[in-house]
Amino acid sequence: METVTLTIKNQPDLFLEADTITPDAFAGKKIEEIADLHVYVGREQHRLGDFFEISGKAGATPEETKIVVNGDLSRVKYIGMKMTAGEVVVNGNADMYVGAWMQGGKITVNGDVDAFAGTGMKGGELIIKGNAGNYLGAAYRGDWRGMQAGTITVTGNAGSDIGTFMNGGEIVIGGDVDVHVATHAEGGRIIIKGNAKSRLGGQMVEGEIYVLGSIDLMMPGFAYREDVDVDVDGIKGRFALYEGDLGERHRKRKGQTIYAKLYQRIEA
Amino acid sequence: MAIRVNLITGRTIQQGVSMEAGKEKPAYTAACGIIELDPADFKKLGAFRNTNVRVTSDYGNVIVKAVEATQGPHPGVAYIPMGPWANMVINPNTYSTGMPTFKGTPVTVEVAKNEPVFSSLELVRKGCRGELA
Amino acid sequence: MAEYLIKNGFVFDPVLGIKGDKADVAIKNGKIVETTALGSPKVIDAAGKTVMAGGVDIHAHVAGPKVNIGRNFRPEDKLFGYKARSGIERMQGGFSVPTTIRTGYNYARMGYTTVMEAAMPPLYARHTHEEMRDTPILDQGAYPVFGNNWFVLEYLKNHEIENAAAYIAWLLRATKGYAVKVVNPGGTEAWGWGLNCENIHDPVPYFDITPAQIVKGLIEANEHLGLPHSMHVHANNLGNPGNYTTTLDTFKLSEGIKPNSKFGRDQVMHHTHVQFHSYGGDSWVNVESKAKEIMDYVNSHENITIDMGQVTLDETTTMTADGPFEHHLTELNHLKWANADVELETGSGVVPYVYSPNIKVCAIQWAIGLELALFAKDPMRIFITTDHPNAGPFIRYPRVIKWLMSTEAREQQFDAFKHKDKVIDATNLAGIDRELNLYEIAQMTRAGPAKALGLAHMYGGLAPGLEADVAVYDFNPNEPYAPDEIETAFLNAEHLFKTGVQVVRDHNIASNGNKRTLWVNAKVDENPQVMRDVREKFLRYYTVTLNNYEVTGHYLPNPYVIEVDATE
Amino acid sequence: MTKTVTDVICPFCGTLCDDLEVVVSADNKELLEVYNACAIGAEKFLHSQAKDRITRPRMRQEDGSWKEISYDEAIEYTAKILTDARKPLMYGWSSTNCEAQAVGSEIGELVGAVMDNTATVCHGTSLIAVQDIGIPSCTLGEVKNRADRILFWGCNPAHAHPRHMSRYSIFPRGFFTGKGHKGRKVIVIDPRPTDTASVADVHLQIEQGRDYELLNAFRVAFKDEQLPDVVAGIPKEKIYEAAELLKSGRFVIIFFGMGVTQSLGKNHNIDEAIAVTRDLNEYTKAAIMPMRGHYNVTGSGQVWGWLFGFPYAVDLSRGFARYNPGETTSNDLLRRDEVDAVFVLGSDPGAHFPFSSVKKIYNLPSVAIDPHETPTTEVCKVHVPVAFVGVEVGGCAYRMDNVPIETRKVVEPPEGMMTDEEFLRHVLARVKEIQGV
Repeated sequence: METVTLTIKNQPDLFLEADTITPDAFAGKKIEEIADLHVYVGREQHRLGDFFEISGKAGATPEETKIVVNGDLSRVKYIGMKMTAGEVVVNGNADMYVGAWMQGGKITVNGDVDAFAGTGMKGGELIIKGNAGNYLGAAYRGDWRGMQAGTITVTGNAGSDIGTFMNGGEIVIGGDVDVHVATHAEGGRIIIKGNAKSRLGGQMVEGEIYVLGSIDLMMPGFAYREDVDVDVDGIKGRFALYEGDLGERHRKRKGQTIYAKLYQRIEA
Repeated sequence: MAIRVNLITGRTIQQGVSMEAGKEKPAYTAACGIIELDPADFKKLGAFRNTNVRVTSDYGNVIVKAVEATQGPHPGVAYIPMGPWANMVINPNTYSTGMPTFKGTPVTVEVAKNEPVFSSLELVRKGCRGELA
Repeated sequence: MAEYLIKNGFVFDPVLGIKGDKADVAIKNGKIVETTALGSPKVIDAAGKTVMAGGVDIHAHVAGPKVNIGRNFRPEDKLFGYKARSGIERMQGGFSVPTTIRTGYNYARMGYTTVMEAAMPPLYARHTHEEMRDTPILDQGAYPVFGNNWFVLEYLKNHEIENAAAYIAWLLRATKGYAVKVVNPGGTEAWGWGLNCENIHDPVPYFDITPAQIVKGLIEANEHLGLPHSMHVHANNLGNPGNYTTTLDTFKLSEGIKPNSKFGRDQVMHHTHVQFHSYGGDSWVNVESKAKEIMDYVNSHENITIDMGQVTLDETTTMTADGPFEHHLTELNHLKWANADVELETGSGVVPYVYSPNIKVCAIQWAIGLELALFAKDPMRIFITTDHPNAGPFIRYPRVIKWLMSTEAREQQFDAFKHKDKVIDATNLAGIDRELNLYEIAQMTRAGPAKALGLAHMYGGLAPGLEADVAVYDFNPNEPYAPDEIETAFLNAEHLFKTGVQVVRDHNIASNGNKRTLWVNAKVDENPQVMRDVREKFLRYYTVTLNNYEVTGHYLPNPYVIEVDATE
Repeated sequence: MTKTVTDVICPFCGTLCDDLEVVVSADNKELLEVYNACAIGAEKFLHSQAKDRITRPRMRQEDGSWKEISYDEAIEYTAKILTDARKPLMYGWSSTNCEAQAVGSEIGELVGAVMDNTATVCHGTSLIAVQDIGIPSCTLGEVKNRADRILFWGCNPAHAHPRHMSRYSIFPRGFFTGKGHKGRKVIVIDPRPTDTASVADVHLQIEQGRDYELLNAFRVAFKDEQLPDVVAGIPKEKIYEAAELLKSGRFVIIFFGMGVTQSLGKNHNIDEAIAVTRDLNEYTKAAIMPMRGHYNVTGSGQVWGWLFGFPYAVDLSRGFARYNPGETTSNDLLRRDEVDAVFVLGSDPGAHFPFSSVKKIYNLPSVAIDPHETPTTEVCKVHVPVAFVGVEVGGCAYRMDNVPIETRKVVEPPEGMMTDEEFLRHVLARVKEIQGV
């Protein structure tokens, strides 16, 4: 695998839209060609090279291309958007839409990301070592096809609205989450190692939520069923199982109604 | 004395009428530079009706006149009609929806008898110039 | 205005009866003229290319409240597909429900010049006209809906044809409408209570009238007025297995009625998107094609025209004044559902839908639509539509043309179906080897719909005196071609003239044209009773005043009024 | 001599009453009296006659004072800040007509603006919800003629839409509702016993900010599933009772307002309320409608809908339209310093945005087009007074149920005063000149 290193040298005075920072856009290109890729500040078009020092070498294909982005990227949007393969490492905080609509490959952010990371994700791996903003792994507005597959791992906390319209894949949050988790979800799994506030599983059809810490307020549509032993993805212990959303439609399998499941840890 | 209440904002007919009559006019201040408190909360605050109070949240503070709730009882809930006074203290967090959290901001209310209630134009002007306490 | 001479193209024109012969088309002052009438024209070399009149779409949902609901509630329909503004082109977005700007440009790119909005709720006529005003290039008109209108229900209950006609004339004028549209007659009024009318004899709650009476009465009122277009119906029971009997029952309501129109049409009923109305079986498990039975009837009854409503196997947005149907659909696919009932007049619903080639029913629907056109004996009476965007977006017309012209293309599609064998069993299409030719395509997309609309004196052909709406396609019918080349050519007209203005040049939008809005001004004898009823209903039941109802001039900056005199 | 203009449309709220009568002087220069309007609407008409009205554009000077400038100078300033900016915000568009909105849209396209309207602090979250789940709705006449169950959730029409209850919802007698109020059951859900609640059959005084939970509880109750003893401060018995009351109606209408769109959960509250409406359609007929505020905020969403495909928060900066509330919405843009100029027309963000956002406007090149002197004009660099739409100029507006109505001109604007549309057409022409297109 070849590596291209970008180091931000000029901060945009508004925000930089850099959806070209992907292995797909870099693969097979010379450094000069990569520097010529388009980025935008408002309605102005610029070169990637106007904002970044670029060094190293791109692979022939996205699979063989790794991108390392250094510096304060908290005003840079769309890093890794729609990428299909290869690797992106962000050493710093990044703005919105990291890994949005990504289909494959791996993104590691050694810092925080703002909202809409992993929007409409179809595959691949998104690792955030800091905190994530709102709408992590959620669907784009209006789309009933949210996260389909892949994994998102956040070491710190996440904001509100994670996993909206989730259909598959997994989101693991190391810390706490804000309100509204897995709204309208029809599949997938969300693991919250810290505490949750309220509105977990609202309008949820299918899928699983695990909460290891506290929940401020349970949805009225989630009913306690029983205590169960859980051993999933390294999460072990005794959990209280709730099913819901009782107000929502659910399909039946062999005469049994299939509900979404919410597990809250009682003891490790 | 200070009390903690949950602040909501919204329309009132006086707010609407005075807004249309001119936001630079005293009637607008009279309609919107107020906080409606439940009688029980007045008691806790230990203040008379029509006393100026300072309302403080995590996001700012503002001087308004405390009046008795017109659509109550609602103990623990306070109401400032929508407008620049309320917007000094409401929670601007949009939760990435575009919408500030105009309703449901925890605030402290304390008596500030001798502080003036500014007109809407004064309030934003002073605020923008950093001339407010 | 510039003069043009389009030279040496292979011309397909049902009006002149030219079937692919080399001919020249002359344009002057916005009209087709004899070549001898030209002075020093700009010459367009069309050698080796196909030349036709501008396309005419008799039924599409392109402007108005429910179309805009479809746009606004589907941001995901615009994701990544937006076209940036450049040159004279403004920005264009949306796939299944394009913005008005894209609507105009994309029809023009396909060589279409006239597009009728198929369902205008009268109370929202102003909105519909605002959208048409902002749709560049195209000549347009809109059909107000009448089939659930309280005035109509009350007049036709007692068979008061003259009163119904006077009301129709009044409403066409108030809304600047073009024709009498009927959607799920009675059923949408029933939907006001969450109910429906499932066949033509199912009474409408409270109003004591049946769909059959509504349809027949409106045909009679339409012919009483002698409007350019016939009554245009979407029958009851759309989209349900076994519904073909309802469709045949509806067809039969036109029996014995002759057209009374000076506008040259032969039909008294146009039935739209018949694909959705040609299902046998009694459930989604055994649903099957009844296109043969439907077309046997159509072929033998000259006073009926139909359009296809061809399923294109795309993700799209369904929208119809058939409110109960959309509710039924959202119950099936669980996708977002908008509903918009309109006081005293109509309703509508909007639901996204994914026609997947992996789903048997979708594939059967696809086959049925094509069968209708391929069973047609008279291509002047069956028209290509997708009921845009219900069965698919209009931008797929070239693909529909490909399927109709090529068994190879149809076989390719059959092979792509997950349940190919079951689809073949439930339909006739695999056994049909007919391939339509370009002359028949011109009948189904130009001359036929123009005639059915009563606009044969303006559109649909290349005879001198007609509007200079001319399309040139980069397609040589005399050379061997792959099926996809048909689609490519018809998707990207090389040149298009609209009323004599070149709006597409070398495949690019060259002008925003001189768009017109057509409406019908039918003069009737004074009818004090109807005017009293109108005043009464506005006073008591409407929520706008009568004086704020009529659509006034500036919503139609370039109107084209068709005058009809129905006075005694 | 005076004359009376009838069928006048009120340009205050989304109720868009169209039955006002206005008495004007014979020369059309003075507006004398207004009949049939609510107190707010009447004030709106009468304020146009204020003697101290500002009639010429003005520019803020270094020392904080205003200097009168010509319309030409105002047009030049506006065109310049829009073309100089790389991402201007063009906000407001709700108290103006659709004709002006269309011209503004063309300017926005040319300069790569973010177009946002007052839905952003009003029913924007409702629009998000509609995009997620749809909306079964109807016109207000359907309510008047059919509805026998009226639910007001987080809205207070007695104060915000004063004639709504008499024209459309609680009191009118319609075709199937000949008994008027007597034939209807009214439910109000609000954390305060509002003046609207005082005319209701049932008032559930919900714990503020727990609407999502209570709406969810209604859905659970419809399905006869078990509820916790108390939800959002309401005992479950009351919830089951209210759910039954709704199910037993022939035609249920739910109206909702800022109480749900601006409280915790926002779009989710509306989403769940729409789900409640969907559910009710399993049992009876039900519809739901947002109580839109400004008289033509709905219209700007319609105009942008057909031009761009999105109802608000439309980012045109890249030459094509993008939309994502949370990013392309005014308060997020201002908070994050994403825009470098602010243009305001037909709204007063200075009064109605959080102060932290107002301060951002103050620090940017900015222009406010507004007939009034407002907190927004107070923080903007240039203030352009214009004629009142619906009073001094007509044009199309959309009611809260999306019904378009053409507003009327009843009096002449002050001598020499431009309308929104005229001013915008001049700016458009100047922008084209500057850009050489």
